[in-house]
Amino acid sequence: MTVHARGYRRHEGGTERPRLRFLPIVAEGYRAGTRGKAFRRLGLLFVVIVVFHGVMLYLDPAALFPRRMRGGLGQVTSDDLMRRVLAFFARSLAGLVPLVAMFVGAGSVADDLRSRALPLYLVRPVTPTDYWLGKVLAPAAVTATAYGVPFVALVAFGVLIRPSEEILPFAWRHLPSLGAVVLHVGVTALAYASVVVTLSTLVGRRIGTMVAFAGVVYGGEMLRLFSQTAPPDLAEPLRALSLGTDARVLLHEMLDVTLEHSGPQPAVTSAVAVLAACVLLGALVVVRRARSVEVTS
Amino acid sequence: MSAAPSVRLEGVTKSYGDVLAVNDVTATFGPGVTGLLGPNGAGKSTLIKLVTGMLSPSIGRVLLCDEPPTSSPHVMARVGLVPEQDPIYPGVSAFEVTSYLLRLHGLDRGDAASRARAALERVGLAAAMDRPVQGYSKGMRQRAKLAQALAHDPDVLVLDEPLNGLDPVGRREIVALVQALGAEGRCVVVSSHVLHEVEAMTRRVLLMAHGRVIAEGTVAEIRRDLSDRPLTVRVDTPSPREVARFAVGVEGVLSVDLSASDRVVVATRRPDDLFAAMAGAVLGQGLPVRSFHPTDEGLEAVFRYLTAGGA
Amino acid sequence: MNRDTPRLPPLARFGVAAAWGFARLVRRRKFTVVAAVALGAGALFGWFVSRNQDPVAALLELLDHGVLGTAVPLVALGLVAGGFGEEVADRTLVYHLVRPVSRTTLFVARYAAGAATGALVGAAMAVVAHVASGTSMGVRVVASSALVAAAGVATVGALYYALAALFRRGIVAALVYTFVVELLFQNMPGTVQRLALTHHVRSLLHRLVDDDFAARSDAVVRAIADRGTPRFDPQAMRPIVEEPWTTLPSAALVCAAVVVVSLVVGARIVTRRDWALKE
Amino acid sequence: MAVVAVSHLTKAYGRRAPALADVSLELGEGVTGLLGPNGAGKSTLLQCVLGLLRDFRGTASVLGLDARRDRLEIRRRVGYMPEADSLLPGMTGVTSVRYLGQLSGLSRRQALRRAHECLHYVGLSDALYRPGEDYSTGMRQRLKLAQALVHDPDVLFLDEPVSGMDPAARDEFLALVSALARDHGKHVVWSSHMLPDVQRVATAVVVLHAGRLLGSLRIEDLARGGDRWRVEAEGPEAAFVDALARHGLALEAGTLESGRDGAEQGRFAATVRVAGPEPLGALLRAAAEAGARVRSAEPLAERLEDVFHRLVGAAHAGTGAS
Repeated sequence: MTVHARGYRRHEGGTERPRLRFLPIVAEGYRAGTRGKAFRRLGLLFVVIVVFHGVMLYLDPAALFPRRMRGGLGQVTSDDLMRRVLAFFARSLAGLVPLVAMFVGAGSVADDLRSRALPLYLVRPVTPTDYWLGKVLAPAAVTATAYGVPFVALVAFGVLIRPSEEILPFAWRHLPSLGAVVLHVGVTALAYASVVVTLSTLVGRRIGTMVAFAGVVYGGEMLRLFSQTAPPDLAEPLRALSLGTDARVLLHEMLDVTLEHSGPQPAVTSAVAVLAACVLLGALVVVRRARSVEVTS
Repeated sequence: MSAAPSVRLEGVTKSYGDVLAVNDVTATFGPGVTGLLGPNGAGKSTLIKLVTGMLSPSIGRVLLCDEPPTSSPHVMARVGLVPEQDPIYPGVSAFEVTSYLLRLHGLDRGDAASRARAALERVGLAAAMDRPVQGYSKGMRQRAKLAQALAHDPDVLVLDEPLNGLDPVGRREIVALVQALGAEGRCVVVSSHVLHEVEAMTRRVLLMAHGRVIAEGTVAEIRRDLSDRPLTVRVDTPSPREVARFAVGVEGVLSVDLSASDRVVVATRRPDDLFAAMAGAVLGQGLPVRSFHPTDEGLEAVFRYLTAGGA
Repeated sequence: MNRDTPRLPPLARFGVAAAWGFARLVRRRKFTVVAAVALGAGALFGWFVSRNQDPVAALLELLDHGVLGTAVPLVALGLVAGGFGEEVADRTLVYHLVRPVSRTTLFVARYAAGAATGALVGAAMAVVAHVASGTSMGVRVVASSALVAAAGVATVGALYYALAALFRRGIVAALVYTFVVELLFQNMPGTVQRLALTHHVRSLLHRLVDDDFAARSDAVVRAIADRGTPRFDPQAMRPIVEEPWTTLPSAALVCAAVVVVSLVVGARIVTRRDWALKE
Repeated sequence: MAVVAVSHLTKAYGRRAPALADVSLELGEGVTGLLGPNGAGKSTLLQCVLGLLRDFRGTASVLGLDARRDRLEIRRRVGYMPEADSLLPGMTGVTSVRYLGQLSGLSRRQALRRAHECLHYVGLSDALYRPGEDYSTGMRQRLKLAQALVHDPDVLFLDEPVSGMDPAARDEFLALVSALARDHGKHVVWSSHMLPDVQRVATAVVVLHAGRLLGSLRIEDLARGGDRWRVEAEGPEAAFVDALARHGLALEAGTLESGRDGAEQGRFAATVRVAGPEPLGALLRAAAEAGARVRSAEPLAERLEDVFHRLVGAAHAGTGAS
């Protein structure tokens, strides 16, 4: 027979029964997030910053140390330098990282709500939890890429500027630093993404989410800076409300570094508690919203 | 009172950027209900925006009761619009919106409230008018939109898909309401895709395709003007061949379709002759005909003829 | 209906449109959140101030950086900026475009509603900060601070409002402007400060109340003396010159000019725009 | 086998009157119309059946799968087309269909293949790679159908599927869905307010009202009206009416439409009760006596719309009386 059926054809390929149903959501969100012009421009900016840090900081260690230590810079080992550069880099990018999460994540749930796309997900074998995971992990992954790739490049650069006979032992010694960087990047990205997605769900508009997110991040930072004047038992929780600082405290803890002029720092436990609370709150808000969606208008 | 309610378009062309949405339209909408029809993308929505002064024409002019709608805001007191989309103020009741919009016409609070209430009652929202609109069903929102369009007693009413989302009971009510509004002497322009409902509201239509007006008038007038289209008549019969033999002999018959076993479909250029001959044959020679019915006289058929094949 | 009205007087039915905008805004969750956060922050930081060694100097700092420098742009962003842009995005504007109201009136009325609401929040925040700080600076100072905060929201808000109404991504531009220009530039040394609108708003405050604060705190006296004189920053290891505050009349003029230009330009463009409302 | 079976289903939100009160029904194979005024409980029914609501009383199943226990499996075998203008923001037609296919469990490659196939099938071949936001209303409806079809479900729930479509597009769409049911074994639940469409496409309908099952019927049982005829004629109207009376043909009150189109002087239409062995002959004879020419004469089929209004009207009268 040479005339083939023209109309509808049934699907013979079968369906998988994937356990990780949120993965397509993450993949799609990641693709959308990294394809935009904004992401590429921001990426370029990050490259500039990495080059600046790599060249300036590794080559001019004096810039990194408090004045009182400068006389004895000879005692600073290359290992110390490496860790300090990494900690300093995290602080330099503190203002930019939330922007990535904001631009990528602000629309995630809000756009779905406005274009009434939520039912399209929920009438498929996708649970509210899958939806939440997908929607949070996508901006988290984009943020982690934007933040992590330059960061890891900086570690690599720090290793490569050692003489060739030192390089392997040096790299080996700094495997934990790399681990700390990766963990820090992951935690930062996840925390910001959770907050953005939570706000996106609550506010329901992309722009409103951006304003609210800027308020939360900036407000947290203000609270941290002003916490010095607060009574001691209140100061600690106030400090921990700055998400970026919380994530950096973890990094400092793992790298065993303290940076000067960073302002008041929260304790590790409260930092972890706040970060975890952000993620859990996000789960609660998004899952509840997805549960309550009416399938018909 | 100034001139009778009317909307006139004189050589109106509208383009956005390089997109030409309305192309040299000259048309008049007078008192009574007129259906504005056309396939998607025909330029109906743009025409509605031109008429209500949201857009100004690129070429030509629009006259709303003899005045361009963009000349001064007060012309707008004579227009009511039911927009196609479903814009709502969250957390606000239909009564609040309607009375606020009335106050934009310069009414004081008390007047606005009583007129708003009257309009909402007229569209059947008496019970729900104090509830927030976002909790309304789609049909109730449609009614709320209609109420705000009616409340200031406009001469010209432009309704874009007013039956969208209404349930069958609501459709009946709103169709009756639109008919009543037309009978009151207002100029009512109804855009819709659901032809049988347009047919229920009015016999007068304006058909658009590709930004141009391709026909206007009553359905029967338009059908008559389509004289190049033969009339198709379905004849139900137990013996199609016998009827076919008869039909072939009638003056003006172009074709006889015998593909079904219980009917023939006859296409003719001279329908009157066919009907007369058939009546004669049934009564005189006992031609076995159960029933007959022209299939392409209605709005649906006219619409199809005019919009098919690139119009 | 009154069909024989020849032409509408300018800004006719302004009150109706503005009152509606105001009532709508005050009833929204957005307002509750912004007002609660602003007042809460005012009270909290005011309380911190009261525990300071020199509460008077700390209060001035708080009013200057906290209320005017930070809260005012954020309140303006939250409450004033969206007024018109949201109606376009929600398509509720379509109901207004077919009413006998001029578009300029609508545009200005929506601004007035947002600005009034935001100004209320800003002023309340300033008063709360005063009260919580326990400094009892006197009615004149409290009133001046409240007035300046209100004027600040109205000024910054006008700019944001016009941006948001004119460009689809206007609020994003406003956001960037807030964080880059307002929050960064205003704390930099040199003329660059004057590019920040809040610099002029802060000038209003300083010109109005500095003397009262100086009368009660040496730290304020020193801060006033520092401004405009070159000094050496040991931290940065470089000399800096803080830009002097704008004089009261020119600061007021700058603020007024920003409001007027934003509204006039905005209204002109909005009136002439084709409201395709497709999107 | 029942495609959807529901028994003693009750679901109430808060303290309001229940959205569904003890509803038992079965939707069979082919295309079934699900009718009811707003607030009748149609959406609640769909949500219960899809397992989106689980706190209902009674049982619900699709293709024998329990709506509470096997809800994910049900959703794999059901395609749903929402009424709202749902769009995945920022995606082209192909991307959104492919993506939703993946969410239903297809692999990426299979989903992409299916997405193209389904979009071609619904007639969007020219718009595959355009953003969904640029689609017209009719195209969005087709896109939603493609999304519902991508994982090749056995059951399709279509909610107001042809609203906003122009007549030509609507005809095509009805033909597509009929073909899916007739040639490809899909079961379709068609929920709509547009009764003429339902009458054309469905084999049976179920009517809900105020949370209760009002009735169900098969379209083929909407038998031809028997002795009620619709007649359209040209000529002297009064004489025709007289002639009808003389021949014992009763003109139904209030159905005479004379000269509906101002220009058409002398053309009129009416509904007439015609008994006897030779109804057409009787009509034509009456017309011939009056000197009128009959243009159209056929027995009046009962319209779904009329049945619906009768059912709902009766229900209203019932509740009004009690």
